[in-house]
Amino acid sequence: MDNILSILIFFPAFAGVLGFIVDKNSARAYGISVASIEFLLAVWLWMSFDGSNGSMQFVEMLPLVPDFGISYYLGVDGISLFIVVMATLMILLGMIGMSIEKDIKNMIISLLFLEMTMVGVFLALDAVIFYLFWELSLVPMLYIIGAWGGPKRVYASIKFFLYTFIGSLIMLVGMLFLAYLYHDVTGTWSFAITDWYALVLPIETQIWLFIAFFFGFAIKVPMFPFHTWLPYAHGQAPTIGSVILAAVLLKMGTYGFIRFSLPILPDASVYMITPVAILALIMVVYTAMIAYAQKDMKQVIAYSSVSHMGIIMLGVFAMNSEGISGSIFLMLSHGVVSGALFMLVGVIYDRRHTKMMSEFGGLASIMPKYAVIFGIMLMASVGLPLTIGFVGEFLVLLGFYNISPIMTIIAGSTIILGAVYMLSLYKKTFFGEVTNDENKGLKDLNSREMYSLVPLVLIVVWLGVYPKPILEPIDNSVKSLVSFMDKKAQTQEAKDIIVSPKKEEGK
Amino acid sequence: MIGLNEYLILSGILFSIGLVGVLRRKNLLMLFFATEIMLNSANIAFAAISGHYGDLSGQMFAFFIIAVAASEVAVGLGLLIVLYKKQGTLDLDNLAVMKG
Amino acid sequence: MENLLYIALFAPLVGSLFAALFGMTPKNLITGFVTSGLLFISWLASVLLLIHVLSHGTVSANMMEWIGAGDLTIDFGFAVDAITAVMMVVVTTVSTVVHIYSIGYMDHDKGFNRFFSYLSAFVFSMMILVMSDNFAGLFIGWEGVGVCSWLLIGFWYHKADVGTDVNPSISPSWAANEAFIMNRIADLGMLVGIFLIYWNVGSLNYNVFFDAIPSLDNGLLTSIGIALFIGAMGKSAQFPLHTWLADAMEGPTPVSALIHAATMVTAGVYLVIRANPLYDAIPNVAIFIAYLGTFVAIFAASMALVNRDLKRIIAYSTLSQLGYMFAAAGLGAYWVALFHLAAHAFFKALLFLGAGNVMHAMHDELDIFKMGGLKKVMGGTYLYMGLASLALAGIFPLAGFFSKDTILEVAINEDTYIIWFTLWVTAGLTAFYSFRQVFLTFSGNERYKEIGAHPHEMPTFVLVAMAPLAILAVIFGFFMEPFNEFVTTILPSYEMSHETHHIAWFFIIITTLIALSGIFYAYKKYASGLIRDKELESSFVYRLLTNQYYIPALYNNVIAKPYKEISDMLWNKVDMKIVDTTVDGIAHFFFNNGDRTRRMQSGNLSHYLNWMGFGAVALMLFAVIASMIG
Amino acid sequence: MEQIAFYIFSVLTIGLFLVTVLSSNVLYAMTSLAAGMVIISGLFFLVGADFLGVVQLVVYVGAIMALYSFGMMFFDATKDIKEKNTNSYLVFALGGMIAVMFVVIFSAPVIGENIQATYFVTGATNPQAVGLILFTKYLIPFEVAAIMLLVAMIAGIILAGKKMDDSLTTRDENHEEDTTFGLKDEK
Repeated sequence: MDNILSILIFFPAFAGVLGFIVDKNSARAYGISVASIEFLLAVWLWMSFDGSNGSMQFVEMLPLVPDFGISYYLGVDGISLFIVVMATLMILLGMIGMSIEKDIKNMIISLLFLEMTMVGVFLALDAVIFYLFWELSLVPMLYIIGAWGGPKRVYASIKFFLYTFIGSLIMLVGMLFLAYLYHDVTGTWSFAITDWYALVLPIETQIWLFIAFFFGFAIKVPMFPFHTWLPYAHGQAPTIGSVILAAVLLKMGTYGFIRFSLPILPDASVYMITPVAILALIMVVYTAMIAYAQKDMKQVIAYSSVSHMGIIMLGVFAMNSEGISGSIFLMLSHGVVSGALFMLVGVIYDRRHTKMMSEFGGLASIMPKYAVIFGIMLMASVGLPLTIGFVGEFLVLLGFYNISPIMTIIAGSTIILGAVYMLSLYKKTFFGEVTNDENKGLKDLNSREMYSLVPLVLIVVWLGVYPKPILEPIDNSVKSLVSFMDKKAQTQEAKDIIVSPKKEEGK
Repeated sequence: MIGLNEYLILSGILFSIGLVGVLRRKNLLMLFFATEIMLNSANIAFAAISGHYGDLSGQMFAFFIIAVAASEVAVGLGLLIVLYKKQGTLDLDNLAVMKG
Repeated sequence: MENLLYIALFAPLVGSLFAALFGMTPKNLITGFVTSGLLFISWLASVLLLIHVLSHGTVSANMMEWIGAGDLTIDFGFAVDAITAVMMVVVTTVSTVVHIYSIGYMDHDKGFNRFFSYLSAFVFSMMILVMSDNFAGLFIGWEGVGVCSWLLIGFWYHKADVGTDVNPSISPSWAANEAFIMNRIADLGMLVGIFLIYWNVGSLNYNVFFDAIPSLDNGLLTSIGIALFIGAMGKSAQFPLHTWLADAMEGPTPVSALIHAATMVTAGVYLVIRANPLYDAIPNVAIFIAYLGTFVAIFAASMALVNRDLKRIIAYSTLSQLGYMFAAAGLGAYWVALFHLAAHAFFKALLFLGAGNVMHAMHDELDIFKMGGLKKVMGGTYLYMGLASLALAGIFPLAGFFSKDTILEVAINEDTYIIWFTLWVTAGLTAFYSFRQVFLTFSGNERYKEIGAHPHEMPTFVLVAMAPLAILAVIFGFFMEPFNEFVTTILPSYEMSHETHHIAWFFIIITTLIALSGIFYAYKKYASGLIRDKELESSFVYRLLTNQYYIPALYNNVIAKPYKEISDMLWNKVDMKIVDTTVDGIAHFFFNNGDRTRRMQSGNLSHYLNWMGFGAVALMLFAVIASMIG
Repeated sequence: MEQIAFYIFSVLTIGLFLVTVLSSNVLYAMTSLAAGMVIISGLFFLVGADFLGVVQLVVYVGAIMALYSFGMMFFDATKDIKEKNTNSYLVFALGGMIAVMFVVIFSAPVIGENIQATYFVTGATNPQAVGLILFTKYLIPFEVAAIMLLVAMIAGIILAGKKMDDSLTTRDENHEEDTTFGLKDEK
């Protein structure tokens, strides 16, 4: 299986094309089996991945346009590996839990194409390939929101598409300029990210490039003030769309920062810590407050996503391996937890066709299993120790404390504000008397929903208690990344701030 | 002695006359005439430059322009005839079917 | 010995998971028995560990690595030393009793199995909290008990919200959320402390940190001390984060006995005791802790004076006793604080369980003005509550006498007369409100008949189950000397000066006197029945105290409501009106421009030609200018 | 001598073309255009492009103008063309500006004298030289031009010859779809 990465990327797309000839009634089964095979492939990749090696593995390289150094260049390291595994898992579970009946075949095919693009983004090591998958991922998502969404779906999907598209165009300019600079310096063209790593640029150029990349990534994350597409997209998207959007698509942004901005532009990244951190803090606190003001359950979770993404951003810019490892782990945990929360909201939406909290109350008495799973996910979301949410949040805050104690304390308010909006959501929905007669006859989770949610609960607990199998490979890759940045940084300021781990230096 | 500049100025004047025709006339046939004027003005410039430098490439271009003009007239007139049969007029103001 | 440690730790977890299996099925007595049995095993293991530690010193175990990133390594490491052993025995003793008691108390509740699951999960978290050998493990337990307390306070989640005039805690779920959020505020402080320790010491292990203290900067130590103490303040409900504790009484009474009296709320005290090398190094913070504790002692006692809610009175007294513990710890007498913690756990749990009996008998009526004369029907409970109240008031020879008296002695010894005087007055107040409650409940005219209640005593096995606590409340004080010797193997010993020894008898007498006079006053006023004094009840001070100094109202008006309003404003005004409208505005700008320029597409070819002319002019101008500049 | 010829020719062409552009009678316009073409060929002779001048005469005056005259048989050429002219100042201004700019652009490299002759032919008369270059360097464009002319011829025949008998303006509304070429009026 030398070409495991290519198989991982193109298998779902291939299966998606074949999906056109599958009968409508068996489309769901087909989709689930394809997604399971894909997930197993991803797990196989994980199993054969050498966790103690921090560099790229399973590298594939096939020159496409040699004159301009564009090649089909794939590779995986600890940073991308688990995001890929999580993406395939969330697609699988999302499909299992999906309740859509309308045009199910199209939905399955879109999801499989989406899976290709997502896996492609995280495995690409060539900027052109990366950009290709990055943009392609918008198309299936546009279709999913636009075709199966709520009443304002067209507005939401167009906004999502145009907004993120504009950002990535600016990023493209940055990439082309970077390739041009590479050509200027070395005399050859290359779009390989690993080649770009070796490029040492003057700080002013770095800052301009950083800003160009920043727009592309920040809109995707989405950072304040570029976040307004997200509530609309989540509000209108079908459950599966929200799950994938929150679990995987948002991670592309933060992943981009780690893959591009940090190692290519270490000095500029250090230089920009304060402005980025301020935006991230605004994200954390401001959206947490907005989440508290929401009346729609799904919007609460959508805004809470933004708030958590703020913490991830802080971790990325902690410039030490505790913070960056933590933020990658938090990406995974946020993917699992927010995905699960969106599925849970989908469950109640399927039953009542409303997501307004005022319509509910006392659900814990009627739907105990639902309440329990929701409760566990809620606790993971507020970062309770021994759940998956704590590990990442703790590491991120710990890491960022080294940059700025004051900012960390402000960011730490997420554990308070997060508790405020999540608990008030839980109280309004699950506690109290059952006042609405329509709720009295609601059925608890059925087996299909249990199959999709219970694995997530197990993951939440397992990785909360024993995160090592995942954290260690991540950390090894991050350590080599941080040491690399430390070596590459030119300004003394950057060298001071980037803390390369002592264990790595000893080697 | 007439220098190159005089020819170029003449060419420019003729071109602008053609252009004024193109911009001003509403009758399609007249537009064709104006286009011919513009093509010819270009030909003058080409020929003049060619003569000035003793390089025949300019004349070659002029030949091709003439060829293009000839084919343009052939096709264009055919179209005009069809259009006239259909609309009964060649006035541009009556042909506003491309309104966006 | 490691196995014993793991048994003590994981037995409650096993019990909790077992009960959770039955969580959604109707009541099944087996969950009660299995969890109680497993807790008994845990208790047994704790006692054996205590004996082992007594002779062999600290037992430690490292289960596995939990988090490793960068240079940070956090293990699931456990260490049982003298402090931990004491805490473990206290926790398991009280929780075993509470479990058995709950089998009777929760008899008719639909959530019987669920209750035991939560309760055992709480014990597990508490065990992690006390057994961990590092701050991260402590934090696991710290948050774990917070969640269990959230679950248990909100146990009767189906009750709807009511106004504060009907029920000051609004509803169980409201109280649960309040408790959780208040605790989280404090946890942030604790996290900051942990970060500071990591970045300056490089490890979160207690021993590594304590060894590094001499080499650390004093300012840094002060910040660490303050940050950790903020964490302790939340969990131990110290002012200004105290309001949640009284509201937490919405939970079932066994929960109040276990969590909100005996164990969880003492976690803060445990933390200060555990971090004694730190607080020894920063006397300024330590003395602040002592003063704050003293303030809370009298502050809470004053609120207990006028309250009519049986459980809230006990909750305030818990708060007040926690203040005593902090005062002792802050003054450097860590072992005294630990001793008071243990003694308090026993008699306060007993008091709460007694209150539970009364509540059960009165069909969840908690207003002591509507009780009275219950001693005829509930002799056993009367005895227990009387004993516990005597212990609380600090009457010889009960446990409270020894611990409280030593704290007062410490205050004298440290020459902090303000602390001594305040605590002395508080002792009198404590005696008064405890017996006010006892007499109003058990003596005098039988006012319960007016509300048509038919009180009855609890089943005998419940009363028997409470006996160990009663016995401990009586005899625990006599173990003070061995206790001192045992815990000072870890804690710094605290010796009274010679002078203090000389005059100690005098202070013992005046402390006992004020306690006795408090009891006597309560007897005179309430033993024969309730005579309501309208004038007193409408006075300003009385209203101030019944409204908890208006602090909950203040929090509601100054923090909760503005927070909600600002959130709404941010959403409706800022996010929707400013941020989103800007984005949409950019889109509209392009759209409108496109819409306007669309009119260029008139379909008239000659117009197009004109535009083409314009374009040509513009382009050529551009070319000419560019070539001139370039 | 050359100067006199140039100025006469220039004035004549400008005048004739102005007539073409400004006249409202198609016949006048066409006649003056044809005359202008003839005089332009004179200009070609002046610059020494003899062969081009001849081609100009043959193609433009002989072929194209003949084509126009035949084409005009289909239209009603006798009546004056009525045109609404709006804003003709703008038109003249635009035309003038473009003319100025063309002159500037064309003459800039000449003035800068940075043009180099690449196909410099000496020792041959103009038609010979033209032939030499046209059939060596420009052979392929020449052939392409030939094909283009062929295609144009076929296109012209088909377009003009299609259903020569019936007038499309009087056709039935029902059959409109077949022949509208998408040029449908908004109704």
